[in-house]
Order: sequence, then C-alpha cells, then structure tokens
Amino acid sequence: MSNTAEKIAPFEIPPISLPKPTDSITHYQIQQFLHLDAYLLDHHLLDQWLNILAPDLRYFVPVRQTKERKDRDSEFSTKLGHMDDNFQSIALRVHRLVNTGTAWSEDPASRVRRFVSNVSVWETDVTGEYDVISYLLLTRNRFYQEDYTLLSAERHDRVRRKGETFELVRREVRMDQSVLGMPNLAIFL
Amino acid sequence: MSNTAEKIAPFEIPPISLPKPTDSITHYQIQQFLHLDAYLLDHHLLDQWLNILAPDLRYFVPVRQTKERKDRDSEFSTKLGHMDDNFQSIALRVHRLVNTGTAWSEDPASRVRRFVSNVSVWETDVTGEYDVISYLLLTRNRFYQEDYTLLSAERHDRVRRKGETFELVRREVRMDQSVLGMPNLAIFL
Amino acid sequence: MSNTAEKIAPFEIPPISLPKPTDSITHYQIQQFLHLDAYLLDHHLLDQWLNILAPDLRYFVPVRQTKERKDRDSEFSTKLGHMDDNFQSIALRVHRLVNTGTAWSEDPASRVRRFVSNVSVWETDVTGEYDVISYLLLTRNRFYQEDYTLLSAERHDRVRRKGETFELVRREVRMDQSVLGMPNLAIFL
Amino acid sequence: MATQNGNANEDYAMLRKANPVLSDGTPIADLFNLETREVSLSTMYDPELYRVEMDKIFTKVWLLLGHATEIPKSGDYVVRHMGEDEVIVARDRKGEIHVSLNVCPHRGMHVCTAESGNAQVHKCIYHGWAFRPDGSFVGAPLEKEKMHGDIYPKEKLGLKKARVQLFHGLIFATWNEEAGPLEEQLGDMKFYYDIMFGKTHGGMEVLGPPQRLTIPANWKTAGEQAACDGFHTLTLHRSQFDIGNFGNISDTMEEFVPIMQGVNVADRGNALRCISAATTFASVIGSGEDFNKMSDDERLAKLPPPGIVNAQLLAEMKERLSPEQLHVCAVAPPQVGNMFPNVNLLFIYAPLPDGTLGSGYVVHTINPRGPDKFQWITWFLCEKDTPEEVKDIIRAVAVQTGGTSGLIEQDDSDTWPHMTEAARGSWGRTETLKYQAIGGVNRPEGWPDKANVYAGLSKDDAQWHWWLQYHELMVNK
Amino acid sequence: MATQNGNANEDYAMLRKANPVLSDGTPIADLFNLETREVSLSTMYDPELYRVEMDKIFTKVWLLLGHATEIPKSGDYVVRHMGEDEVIVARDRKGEIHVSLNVCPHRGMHVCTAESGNAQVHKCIYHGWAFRPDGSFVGAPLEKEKMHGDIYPKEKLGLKKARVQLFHGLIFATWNEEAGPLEEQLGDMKFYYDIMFGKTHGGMEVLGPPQRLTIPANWKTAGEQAACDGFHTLTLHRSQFDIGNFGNISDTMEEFVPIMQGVNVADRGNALRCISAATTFASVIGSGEDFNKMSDDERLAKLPPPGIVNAQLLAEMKERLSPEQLHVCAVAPPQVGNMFPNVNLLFIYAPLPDGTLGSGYVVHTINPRGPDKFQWITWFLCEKDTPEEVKDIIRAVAVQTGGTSGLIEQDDSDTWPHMTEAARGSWGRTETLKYQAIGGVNRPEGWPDKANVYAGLSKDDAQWHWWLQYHELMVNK
Amino acid sequence: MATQNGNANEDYAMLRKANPVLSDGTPIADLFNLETREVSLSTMYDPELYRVEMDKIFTKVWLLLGHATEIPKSGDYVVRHMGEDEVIVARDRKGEIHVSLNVCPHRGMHVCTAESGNAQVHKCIYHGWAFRPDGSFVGAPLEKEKMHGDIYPKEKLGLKKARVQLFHGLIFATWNEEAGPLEEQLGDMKFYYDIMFGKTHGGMEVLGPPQRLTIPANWKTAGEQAACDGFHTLTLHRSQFDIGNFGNISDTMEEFVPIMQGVNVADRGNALRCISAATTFASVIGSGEDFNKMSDDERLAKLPPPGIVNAQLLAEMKERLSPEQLHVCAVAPPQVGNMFPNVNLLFIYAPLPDGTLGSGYVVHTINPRGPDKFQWITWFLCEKDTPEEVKDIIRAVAVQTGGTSGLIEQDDSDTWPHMTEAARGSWGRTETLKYQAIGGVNRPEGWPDKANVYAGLSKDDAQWHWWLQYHELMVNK
Ligand code: FES
Ligand code: FES
Ligand code: FES
Ligand SMILES: [Fe+3]
Ligand SMILES: [Fe+3]
Ligand SMILES: [Fe+3]
Repeated sequence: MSNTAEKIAPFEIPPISLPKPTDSITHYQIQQFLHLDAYLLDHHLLDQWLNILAPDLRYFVPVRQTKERKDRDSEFSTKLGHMDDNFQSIALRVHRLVNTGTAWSEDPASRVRRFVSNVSVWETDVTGEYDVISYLLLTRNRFYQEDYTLLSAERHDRVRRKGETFELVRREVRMDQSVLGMPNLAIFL
Repeated sequence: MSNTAEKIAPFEIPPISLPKPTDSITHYQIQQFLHLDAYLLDHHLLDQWLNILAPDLRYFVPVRQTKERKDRDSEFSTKLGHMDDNFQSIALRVHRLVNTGTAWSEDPASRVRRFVSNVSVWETDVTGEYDVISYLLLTRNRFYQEDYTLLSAERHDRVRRKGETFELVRREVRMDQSVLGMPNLAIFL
Repeated sequence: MSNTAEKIAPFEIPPISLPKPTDSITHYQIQQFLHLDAYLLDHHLLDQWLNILAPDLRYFVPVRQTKERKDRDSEFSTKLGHMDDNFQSIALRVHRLVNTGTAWSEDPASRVRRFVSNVSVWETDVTGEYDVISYLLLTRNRFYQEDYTLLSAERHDRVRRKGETFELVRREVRMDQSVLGMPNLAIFL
Repeated sequence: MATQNGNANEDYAMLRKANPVLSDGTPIADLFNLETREVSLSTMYDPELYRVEMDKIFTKVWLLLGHATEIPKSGDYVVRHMGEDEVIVARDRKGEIHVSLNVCPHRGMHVCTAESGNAQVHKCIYHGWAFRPDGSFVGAPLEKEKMHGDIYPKEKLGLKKARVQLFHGLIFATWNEEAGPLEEQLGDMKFYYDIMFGKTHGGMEVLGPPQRLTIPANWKTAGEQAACDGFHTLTLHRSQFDIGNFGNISDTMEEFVPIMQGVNVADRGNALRCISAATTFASVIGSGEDFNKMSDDERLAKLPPPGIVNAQLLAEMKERLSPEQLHVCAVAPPQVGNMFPNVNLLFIYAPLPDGTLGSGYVVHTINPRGPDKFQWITWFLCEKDTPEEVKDIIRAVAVQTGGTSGLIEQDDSDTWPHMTEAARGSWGRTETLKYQAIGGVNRPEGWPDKANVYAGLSKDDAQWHWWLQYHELMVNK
Repeated sequence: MATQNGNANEDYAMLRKANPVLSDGTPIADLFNLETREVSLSTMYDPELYRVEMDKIFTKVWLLLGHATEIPKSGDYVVRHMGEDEVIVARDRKGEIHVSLNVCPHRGMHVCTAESGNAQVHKCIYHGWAFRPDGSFVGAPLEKEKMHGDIYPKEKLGLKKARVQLFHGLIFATWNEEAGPLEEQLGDMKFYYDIMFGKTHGGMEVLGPPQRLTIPANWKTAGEQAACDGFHTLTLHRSQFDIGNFGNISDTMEEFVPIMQGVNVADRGNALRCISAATTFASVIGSGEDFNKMSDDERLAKLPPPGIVNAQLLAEMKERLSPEQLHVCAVAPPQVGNMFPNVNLLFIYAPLPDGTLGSGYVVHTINPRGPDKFQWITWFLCEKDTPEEVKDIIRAVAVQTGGTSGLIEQDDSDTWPHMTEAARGSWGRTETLKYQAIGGVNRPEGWPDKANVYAGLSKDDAQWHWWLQYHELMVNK
Repeated sequence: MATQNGNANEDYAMLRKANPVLSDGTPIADLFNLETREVSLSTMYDPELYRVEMDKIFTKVWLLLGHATEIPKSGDYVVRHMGEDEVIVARDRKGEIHVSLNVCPHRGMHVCTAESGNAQVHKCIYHGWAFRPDGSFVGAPLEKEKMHGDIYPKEKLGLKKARVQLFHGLIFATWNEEAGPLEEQLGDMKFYYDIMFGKTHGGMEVLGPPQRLTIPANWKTAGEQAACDGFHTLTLHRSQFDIGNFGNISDTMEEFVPIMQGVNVADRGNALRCISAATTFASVIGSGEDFNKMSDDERLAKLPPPGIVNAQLLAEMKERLSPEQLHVCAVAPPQVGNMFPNVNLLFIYAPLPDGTLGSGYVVHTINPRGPDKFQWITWFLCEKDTPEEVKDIIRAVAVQTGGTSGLIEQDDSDTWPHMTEAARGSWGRTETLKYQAIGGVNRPEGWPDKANVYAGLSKDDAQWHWWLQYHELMVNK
C-alpha cells in the first residue's frame, strides 16, 4: 500500500475551503424536503407549494456573463436577475398560473422534471436554519417535442425548521449558462 | 428574523396533499434496491434482473397526450401503453434479448444509463410493501452517436420485502413526453 | 396477495452476481465525499481538489468501441485511455489550468456540473478502503451556447479513509459513448 | 400575387417546378431504373427530393389521420399531421368530421395547442380569432370594431380546409381539390381493404390513443418496407423463430418456410400479403385434418379470419362480404401490408384463455418530419363488438408485439435509421435499392381477379408497385 | 478577387443577387400583397429568405448593441451580435466607443472569447496578433520577424470596423458605409424617441447586464409584433386583466377597453403606442378629477410621464423637451413599440411605497441565429438620477414583468415558436399574415404633425409600416 | 440511367458540376487570392462548398483509415469513414486487407453494425445477404429461390470496393479508379514519411484502439493547421512554456525561440517540420558538447531520432535508410506535420526512468461530418520492437500530451470551433485567412533536394502548399 507515498505537485496545495456537512438524519430530512419541493412543482401543485415558502422568502436567479478566468468572481450579477422575487410576487405568479385559465405560457403546461442531486447541508449561526446546496438538472418538454430542453444549475438555499417540516427562506439559482436555452422562465427552479 | 411575517397571497392556500415519507433506514434500503435494479439493466444482466421482479408484477408505461390545463388529469391513458407487461411477457422479452443472438434491436446493445434520483418511500396498508416514487433520467447512446437520446420520467413502484431484499410488484412509468424521442423501447425503464 | 405465484420464464434464472452494499452511515459519508469532489471540480477549485487525491492514485478513462453483444466484454480497452494519469501528471494538469493564465482550452472556463447519483459502496479486503460505484451525468456549457454537451458514465472508485475524511485511490470512468461528444477532456470526470 | 420580375431566372425556376431536376443536375427521373428495378439510395436522404415529395405527394394524395372512434362526441378533436402540416380533426354538432389546417389565418399561430380535447369554439390565444369545429370563422374580439377588417368577408377567413373521406371509420383527408375519391387511390385493393376493415356491422374501434415516437430516418425507409417486404422476416425477425413465435425454421432457412408462403396482391402502390390459412391452421390448430380438402364454409368455421371471434361476428361477415371475398378469407386472408404512401398495416393474433384466437390490427402512419426524421404513429384497433375482456387481452398482446416496444417491430425501427445514414455518404448515395427477386404474376385457381396477384413465396413483385406509384407521382405528374 | 469563369451560370447567379428569386421560383416580391395587406406565412421560416435578410437588412441598417453605461471605463468591452456576426463593443482611452468585428484578420479566430471585461489590448489566443479597443492592429509576436508579412501595411490589418453612433446613450452600429446617419433611419419617429430616452440631463443607465435567452422562432415573429401589435394584449395577455394588473375588462371585451386606447405613431418601420394619460390617471390615481380639463402643465404635475419620479427630473424634462413634446407627454406619452428592424421597447410602471410611481424601460433586441432561432436580449433601463432605493424597486418589478420570467412577456415568447413551426408546412406556408384592421390616419387636435398618426383603438395601421419598410429593403433596394 | 429531360436547366446543372459556382454567384475560384495568399473565411463553413469537397476531394484522393496492426488476424475488421461514407476495413484468409463500402447493395442497410470484431462472413441483418471480408457476395437466404434475382450475376452484387494501398502499415484507400498510386499523392514528401514510418524492420504498431471525439468545426480548420502552422505554438500553446514543457521562452518571445527553428518541407499539400537536433540536444541532454561539430554518426549516437530507443533499432535504421535520410535524422528529423488532406502527425518524446527518451507518434485523421462538424480520430503508434515496459510509459505520456485530454492538443480542439462560428456571419465570412509570413525557399547546405525546403524560423511557406493543393483539386480539376 503506497498511501504513504509523497505527493509531487509543482506548487503548494491550499487547504479545502468547504466545511464538513451535517449529520445523516438532518440530511435525509432536508433531502426529502427538497423532493417534496420538486414533486409539488413537477405536478403543477403550485398552490400547495406556497406552503413550503417562508413569508420572508428571497428568490433570485442572477444573470450571468462568460468571463475570462481572472474575472470569474464577477460572472454573476449581484443585482439583476432572470427572476427576482419575494413571497408576494411569487404568490401572484402562482395565482396567474393556477386560477386564471389564461396563463398561456404554461397552458398546455410544460412537462418539467427537477432532478435533485448532490445535496449537502450545513448548520448555520441561526438555530433551526440550514444552508443547503443542491444540484438541479431540469428537463422541460412541451407539445410534441421529441427532445428536452435542459437547465443545469446549482441552488443555494436557506432552509428553516418549521414544526415537523421545513420552509424555504432563500433560494439563489446559479445557472450553468450565460444565455438561457429556453424561451422563458414561466416555471420555478 | 421575519419568519413570523404574514404571507400575502391573492387566494386561499390549500394544504399539501402528500403524506410524510418513511424513515431513513428503509429509505436507504429501497434506494439501494433501485440502484441494483438500474445496475442490472445498465449492464444488460437482464436474466439476473428477473430475480428482483415479483411473479405478480404489472409493468405499465402509459401513452400520453398533451392536453389543456383543465384536462390534464386525462393526459395519461389508463388503458393503452407503450409497454404493458406481466412477469411472463417480460421474461419472454429477456429471453429474446439474452439467449437468441438475433435480437437485432439491441445488438449491438444501446449504452443506457438510468439515473435514479428524488426517491421517496411510503408505507402502505400491506405490511412489508412500500409505495416508492423515483425520478428516472435515462440516457441512451448507440453506435457512434455523439449525443444522447434522453428519457425523463417519474416511476411509481410498489416494492415488497422479500427476505433481506425486495421485489418489484408494480411499476408505472410516467414519461415526460407525448411523443417518445427514441425509435423504440427495446429497453426497460 | 399473489406473491407466492410461480415465475414462468423460458430459461433458468441465474442468481444476482452483485454483493450487498455497506451500511447507511458509511454510504452517507462517502456520498458526501463524492459531493465534495464534484463541488471542488465544478467550482474550478482544482488546487484544493488535489487534497482528496491519494499519492498512489491511478486515474483512467478507457477508450471504448461498439461491439456485437457476443464481444461486449472487450468493449473497453484495458490499455489505451482518453485519460491515463497518476497523481503527478494530474498535478501538472492542475498547475497549468490554475497557475499559468494561458490554459486557453479552459479559459474562459467551461461551466461544468457533475451530477452524482446511484452511489453504492462495498467494503474491500483492505480495512478502510471501499469500492464505490457512482453514476456521473456531466453537463458542459461554454461561451454562449444555448444547449449542453452531455457525458454519461459509470465511475468505479477505490476510496480510502484518511482521518475524518477520505482520499481517492483509483478512478476508472466508463463512458457511455464510443465517440466522445465533446472536443476535448480538458476537464476531470 | 402579381409578378413584376419576369426574366430568365424566373423561367428557369418555373422549369424546375414543372420538371424537377436536383441542383447537382440530376433529373429526378434518373433516380430510377425501371428496367433493372433499381432506385438510387440517395432517395433515402436527399433534402431537395424531400421538398419535392412534400409538394408532389403529401399535398396531393389522401392521407390517413386517425379513426372516427377517437373523437366520438360533438366537439371532440385531435391534432394530427398531413406531411409537416398540423391539422385539427374535429367532429361538429351534426356528427360530421372536419379536417382544418391548424394555422390561424390572422397571423399564423397554431389555433389548437393541445393534442386532443373537446371544444365547440377554438379560440386562437394570440388575438382571439375564433373558429368552429368545421373550421369556419366565428369572429374576432371587439366585434363591432371589425378587427378582422373588411377586405375579406367572414366566409373567407376560416381555417384552410382539407377534403375528408371516411373509409370504414378510418379518417382520410387531402388538400387536393382535383384528386378523385379515395377509392381511386385504393384502386383494386379496395376489395381487400373492405375485407380487413368492413367485415362486421359494428366496425372497428381504437383500443386507446395512438403511440407516437420519433425515428431518425427518411419516411420512405418504412414506407417501402410496408409494401410487402416479406423477405426480411426471415432474417431481421429471426428471433421470433428462435423464441418460437413464428413456428419452426430450418437452420438453413432453405426449406419450407410457411410464413413466407401466401398471396401478395398490389395495385397503385398499395400492397397486402394474404397468408395461407392452411399454414396457419397447421401451425396453430394442428389437428391433422386436411384443410385443403374443406369447403370455404368449413374453413371459415375451423379458422375464422382475423377479428372474427364468435359466431355472431362470423354471421355478420358472411352477410357483408361477397363470395369472392369470403373465398379469400377462407384460403388466405390479408394480414399485413400498406396503403400508399405512408400507412402500414399489421394483423396480430392474441391467444385467448379458451384456446381460441383473438386478434387486432396494428395501423401505423409514417409522418415525415424532415429528410431524416419521421414520426411513427401506431393505432391498435379491433372489432368494436369484441367482448371487453377479450379486448384487454388483445390490447396487451398487440402492444407486446407491435409499436413502440413490440417484439417484432422494435427490430424494424432500429434498422431504418441505418439506411438514411448510408444515403448521406457521397459514395453510398450512388448505391441502389434493388427489387430483383421477381416471381411474376401468378393467380391461383379460384382467386378473384382483383389487383396484381403474386402467389407463392413472397418476393419483390408487390413491393415494386410502391416505387412505380412513387415514380408516377414524382416524375410523370 | 479576379473572376475567370464568366459564363451563363454566373449571369444567372448575378441576376439572383440583384433581384432575388427563391429557388422554387418565387420572386421575393410575390410574398407580399400590398393591396390587401397580406404577407406570406412562409416568411416566418424560409431559410433562403433568411440569407437574403442577412445581406439586405442586417448588414445594411443601424443595429442596437447596448448602452454606453455598460462600458463606463476605458478598456471596458462587451461582445455582442450584429446579425450572426460577433462584434466587440469597446471604449478606448479617449472615452470613445468602437465596434469591431470579433474575427481575427489573421486566420479567423474570435479575438475576444469572453463576453465582457476590460483590456487595453485584445490579444488573439491563436497566434498572438494584438488589437486595440478601437480595432487597430498592434502587432504579431516576434516583431522583428514580421510574422504578419509585408503584403499589407499594419493599418490594413486591424479588425473590420463598423460605423458607430450613440443615441441618448444607446449604442448603434452599421457595416454600411453608404447608410445615412441613424436619424435618417429613425425618421420622424426621432421626435418620440427623444422623449423616451432624452428627457433628463443625466440620461438613462442600465440596471445591470442584459438577460439573454434563446427562442426557437424566426426573428420576425417578434419583430413585427413589436411594431404596435396592441390587439394581442386583450387575448394573449388576458391573464393580466384576470389578476388585476391591467385594470378591468368586460367579459366580452366588447366594451370600453382603456388599455387599447391611445395614439399609434409610425414611420419607416418604427412604431410606438402613446397610451392615453387620462386613462392611466383614472385607473392608477383615480381621484375623480377631470384630467381632460387640465392644462398640460397640470397634467404633467399630476401624472408625470414614465421615469420622472421627482420635481428635479420634471424640471429637467421641461427644459429639454419642446412644447410639442411636452404636450405629447401630457396627453399620451409613448410607452411601447419598436425600432426597425429588431428592437422592442416596453415601459413599466413600478408602484413605490410612497404611493407614487417609479418606472423603467425594458429594451429588447431580437438577434437572428438562423431561420428558426433568435437570441432575445433584454436590458432594463431607468433614469440615471433616480434614487438608488427606487432603482432597486424598479429593477425587481421590471424583472417580474418583462424579459425572461416577466408575467407579461413569458406569454409572447411562448407564442412565437408556433408561428415558425406553422410556416414549415407545405400547406401552412401558403397561409398569409393579415394586417387588415385599418383605422386610417387620425391626428387628434393639437397633436404634433410627426410621423403617421393613428389615434383611437389600436389597429393594424402602425404595424403595417413595419412590413412596408421590410419590403422596401428586401424588394426595392 | 437514361435522361429524358434534356433542356436548359440541365445544361446549367452540368455547368455547375464541372465548374462550380456557389448559388450566390461566387465561383469557387474567387475564394482564393493566389497573389496575396489569402483564402476567404467563408470556406470554413459554407455548406455548398462542403458538398463540392466531398465530391472533388474525399471521393478522389487516398485517405488514411488505420493501421494494419489493428486487424492482425484473418477475419478481423474495423469500421471507419471515408468522408461521410462508412467502410469495412477487413483482413481476409490470405492476410490481405480490403476496404468495402459498409452499405448493403440490396437495400442500403449497414452490413456491419459493430465498430470492430472478427467474422469470415458479414451477414446483413435486414434480409440476410452475406459478404466475405473482401466484399464479395456469398448469397442470400433461400438460396434456391434466387432472392437476389437474376438480373445481375453474383459477381456484380458485392459491396462497392475501394482501392487499398499500405504504406509502412498505414492503410490507405480511395474510390478513385483513375488516381495514381499513393506515392504520387505523397510526392517528394515520401522521402520524409519513409523516415518516420519505415526506419525499423519490425515497423510500427498501434498502442491500442484509436480515441475518437467530435469537434463542432469545419474539417479544414484542423486540416490547414496540421500543414506546419508552427507559429501558433508560441501563443496558443504558451502554457507549455509556462509549465516548462517546451523549454524557456523570453517574455517578449522576440528573442531566440528554439522550438520555432528547423526545416519545413512541403509538397502537394503535404508538409512536415523537421526540428533542429542541435536544439533538442541542448535542451534535453545539455552536456555542453558542441553538437554542430559532430559527424552524422556521432549525432545519431548521441541523439537517436524519435523511436530509436536501443542499439538494435539504431542498427536497423542505418540499414534501411539512405545516407541522405540519415543526414536528415542527424540534423533535423521530421517531427510534426500532415498528409493532405486530413492527416495530422505529431511526434512525442517520453522521458524514461533510465534518463533516455522513449517516443511515439500521434496520428490523427480529421473526418468530416458536415460543414460544421468533424470526427477527430487519434492513433498512438510506436516501433513494434520497443520493449513492452517502455511502451507502457510511452502510451501514458502520449495520452497526456496528444488527443482527447492531451495537454497540448486540448487547446487546438477548443480553437477550431471558433473559426467556423466566425465564418457563419455575413460580415465575418468576407474576412480572409492570410498566409503572408513568407520566408522563401531556403535549403541548408547538405540538406537533400527533396520537396520544397524552408529552413529557419517556421513561417507560412509550407502551410500555403496545403491551400495550393486544395485549390488544385477544387478549381483546376
Ligand atoms: S394569430 Fe390567431 S388571432 Fe391573431
Ligand atoms: S488567428 Fe488570430 S493571430 Fe492567428
Ligand atoms: S438490405 Fe441487406 S440484405 Fe436487404
Ligand atoms: Fe418488420
Ligand atoms: Fe405581448
Ligand atoms: Fe497545436
């Protein structure tokens, strides 16, 4: 076993900057919370979905630009988003989609699936609140399209315990694209 | 912390209609069972795969149509499927693929990968039987294609304890497409 | 309940050739290790990433050919790879990417996401070492492309406990393609 | 619209419209060698040829769109394709079926965005123009403002309508105002299609909405095969023999191959294989009785043709069919084939618990979606008066055999893309498709004089008619 | 380069260049019926027509590329598109803005591979040729070896440069050396655009980098709509009424529809809708006062036009605009419309906590990426001198209304692809787009004589100008 | 097939076939300016030009398909591409290698669906026609029924065959019956290729199956670069200097750049860079001895050319090569370059544990898959008689340097797509590729008079030959 061999690298290796995630039970609970989140959205149960949003929600999908490696910290706009919502504006979106019968951008509804993976959970300074990173692969299919439009992203959530379950306090969705591949975000991420 | 803020929505928010999933250990076991399922299929170990199917299996992939939002409960046909099988008919499919040497639709075999995520498990009225929802993202690649054909779906399984492991009693695969994007389902989902 | 029904198959069903995976806690730890791995790579923290590689690492991405079903055991070359590295050669790759400012193939950097799923873990003959299979779906997006190039693969890792965390001793990436769909592997898998 | 640009390049363009020559200088006529029965493989991909086909075939002939039982109620509609055009197939208040272009005459939006539903008024979501199930224009919002203008009267502002004709419940339509009735297109083959679809009082019905999928191949790969390519059964569908679905086969396939025997019939690009009842009887019933010595009536009693699952239906059949048609049923009922240009028919037996045979039809359309892609639509049909529990069995067996996951047809759908891929190559496109296994006309004694009849081993005779019809439309018209 | 092949086919080709006829023999002129105001739906997909558009429109006219506040500092650059060509939009040391083709004159590599940044020298990563922000050539590596050769002097080896013109901070460019100044292209509509973009001393600024997304539709689906298609609001954006965003609507929409009222103005393919201030006043302020009886000054005080959020800005506006322009602001300020060929403008009110209205502009460009695809770019702009906390509110409200996820515009972006899909079909392509809701010229008393003025309910008059301009460029030029 | 449509449009089409003019009126000849050494950037995308290339180049010249050691045994086969045509490369019982179109002469199905394997009979899965490794027709199922017809004898029903020629184990093929032998295509460059591939008795062998990947770029982006574009090394591969792989580089790159020095040789589109052995010696061995004062023999002993890893191989080399060739090896062995049209060669040194140098070749083909896509195939080769443990080291080092993940070549494959993207734009396509760094012919004393010789700093002289050859085939032939 050569695990005592020396590592030869042409530069000093910096330490890992990511803390250790939380325990497996909390992780399981929050993962199931994210599955519930995805299930409600995928099934267009948008009115039910409002239950798991916190009243002080911030929901942000920043605009991105391709930059040289040296500028990559400024790829995401801190100000302008593809979406920039609070609970009230999201409730209005849901109202339109669910209750008007004239929200054409999603009628017939897209077939959307939100594949959630790479979930990691960290405790925060606030008791009962967790920072959660999850990877989102979203497939979207409309009408009789034979292929799917994809969206790949990293979600940074703040999740808060609420009785037996959780609520979403903050979601920032960092897309792996500078030009979005679909004609709108009439859907939630 | 503003988690006591009021939620302002232009309509009454209905409660969530999904029950709470089971414990993390059962979840882990059944998730591993689904990984085994995927592994055997991905590796064309179809004959071994028959071990994890129950003799009373029902396997159904309903046909879908795009409907207006108001008609969306009738999108999936309850009668006609892209696949509609029991154990015996599946065994015949496997026999053809594995034992004849002339099952051209899958020789050379497709390179298929079944990404399983969003697994949730619920106990049922029957001891030792579980309802399982999982998301399936399937990539399929043949010959020297440079891209993949995708299939995205939600699987509704009934899974039954059998000694130390499980067997699949029912699988219904609800595709996120009305027109399938691949030229056949010579593969299992 | 018809779970005592007989299974009718036109041939003898062989037993399953895969052993039972390890316990849920170890699985969780190693899954989190793989998420860390993915996170560091996705965020181009390649220098930090070297921490989780073992000094005796073997990293191999074999070349594949489409074969008839009867020849399928020889699809992967045991000799020639798309990548064939040890720790030192990987450190050189990282050095080029991180420290030169002239590694054009990844500047501007690809937006890559490594979706890890279907993780299964087995103990090995060596205490503290585990065999890990995981599925990798990789999305890659560059410049202002409106779609993603995909790579789907099965990873066979050997992982070794190292204090509170792990290190990667061996990684073999079996791609689900015979002709790679992207113009290079300037990225790690 | 008026032309102000009369000049040489326009003359050239007009010439090309009338007498098509591909831009590399190849006249379409040169893609065929009628003497040696060869067709250039380039036909299986050429994008220019494809555009000519859309004009000379898909906007000219009758096309199958579905079955009347898919839209039983007033206001029911489905959206289907004629070539690459979307159409609304809808039933009006009087029960009549209409086929209208699903394109708003205002600004070109799709009027229906769902694929099926029920509505007495189809309102375009863009500016609100509204249309009835028969395609006629209802009006635009702000009625008194006349937002549709007053250049055209309302009668001129409906959806573009296709001509519609039903054939035993099958819905056909065409854009061609000058086309003869559907019967003219079916030619002498109507005699056989009447047997298949018209032998009971109740007629047929769909067993559910159609399966649909996408195949990366030129539509003609499936189109020409459907026209009685019996030969590929031995090799491409070899596994059916291996698992015992098609009876025995000798290792060399040189000897007696029952499933290859029968009577192929063809006319105007339509072709059917009528498979020997004696052979089916021997392999399925196998009682040892001599089928050949029986009378037609005895044969029909011993082995009713596909779909006839009880005495009631048998009686109906005898009432509806002519003696000639009954004779065909008794000796070799039509079971698999096509309707020109893009319909494929396949009959499937489903063994029932009581030892008898249920049966259904698999009906495909091959809808072009570009030179290298088509949508493959599969309906499953059976006699409406089949008992419900038998329908359930037929449905499952048919789905396991044909369509998306069908044990037989999954091999076909995997083959066609190769042909189109092969036709892309500069050298490959110079290869030819060959139809040189010629049996010659051979009408058995007693067989009616309907269409071109080729009895015996299934060769290329019937299939070649498909290309003759294609040639007729593409070159002579 | 010299031609050695003078012959018939070349003559033909030259003819086609001058007087385009599609390869099926259709002269482009025949796609229009100017009398009945119809345009062939085939225009919404035809790949040949698309190539002609790239030559006759997108390399000929002034195109909007961004806003000067995106690149405030020396060396700042963004990469944008003119048609399908990538260009570098950069500010040099003197503060001037330059637009250069992002293609290396050495071997055709993209010079900038990032989309934005800051650099005084752009060095091509392939062989190292270097260029200044103004596109001029610095040199190649190994200077003394003269690796750029000595056939051309260095002055000839810079990036291809476009002409640049700023309009109130909006950056326009064209490849066309013979084009008149931008003002010529804006025509009489400049009068209104000056109101929109030039009414404060500070001018406007972007609220962040633009949103960008891809729409699978022909660029003209969005292009022609932008030119004052007011009618679709009632139906496509119906949900805005249903959730109360657009005020009330009667169930039949037959009655009074405030949002449809106003003055449409158009010239040379540019069009704007000036929406009645009285109506806005009634629905937003609703004090019961009679707006119509007020003087222009009173009106401007009660309901300042979009963007004027405080007294300081109001004062600036009065200083900068002519009385005629102020009158327009007082009775019906311009709020939504286009700039030919591919710019869409939309004004958005954002209610502020103090009960007043903030406001911003949504500015789109529609960048073609093939006959069935375009990139949709969305900038959010407001007056630079708006207080920062108000900008934050405007930004969020504007993003919730327009662009990617905007409650209004998400319905538009889902509609356009249908039109292009419909235009693919052989039958569908023969349908026409109709602009037959004709109101006729109607200039209200006191309204300035600028551009063609169509007061009243928004009909097709202004929109038809878009196609007239398109026709002018595609057929007459 | 007979033509019945003799008329004007056909004449026009014939003209176009002979003397190609693109449909916008541009004669292909006008894409070149031979005097100023410029080529239109439009060549890097134009779909029409691409189709002409398939006919005038890829079905006319000798193409590299693989290496004899890939299919060592009787019946071994691999499937490869010639242009967009799939071919079977198979070894027959006599050990001879054959290249046959992988398209069934019956109905156009691919005969082999796997990419490699071993078979004495290739049986088409569609209808069972069977072929030998030499492409000849065995027969169809149901032999006595003559299902292949009797219009053609069996001899005429084999797979279309290409002519095959081996060059030191490299397998070349062409469809062109009139082409001279491969040697004619290699021209004077054969002298150098013989050095590279023919210097040991055992010859070379592949180190495994080839890597394959897809690049979204026109094939010529990689094709022209391969022909001795040495200049890009300094900038595109700059990181190799930065990490110390290419020796030192001054910050300005103005001074001595060892890797740029050597002798470029070119003929008929084939080009090679022969890199100064003195330079290699100084940077790799660095003993301080004066390499220039040594005799050829001494030099070869101190620094054996690529691949010569021991005394045995050195002896073989001396036996096989001429004194002129040995001289080249001693002063500047050929190390990187191309073979027209689509082969790229790259030599790679692999440091061995004992301080000596192993070495291998990276051989690419650039297989077009449309105007904006190619497959990039990479073989790794070394002298067969290299010790196995050395081969293992060479393999790993070569994979880390060239091909898919190669530290050098990953920068190239990321660059090419930009050029094709740039060539799409209406303005970008009017830019030119320039080859104006002219050194002029310069043959060092003692260097053999083989091909065009350009000693000194690597400029554009050799590379321009690539375009001259392309021009010759596309315009003059
Ligand atoms: S497009 Fe249908 S109403 Fe305008
Ligand atoms: S292509 Fe830009 S320097 Fe050569
Ligand atoms: S296509 Fe090969 S045997 Fe028919
Ligand atoms: Fe078949
Ligand atoms: Fe709109
Ligand atoms: Fe290079």
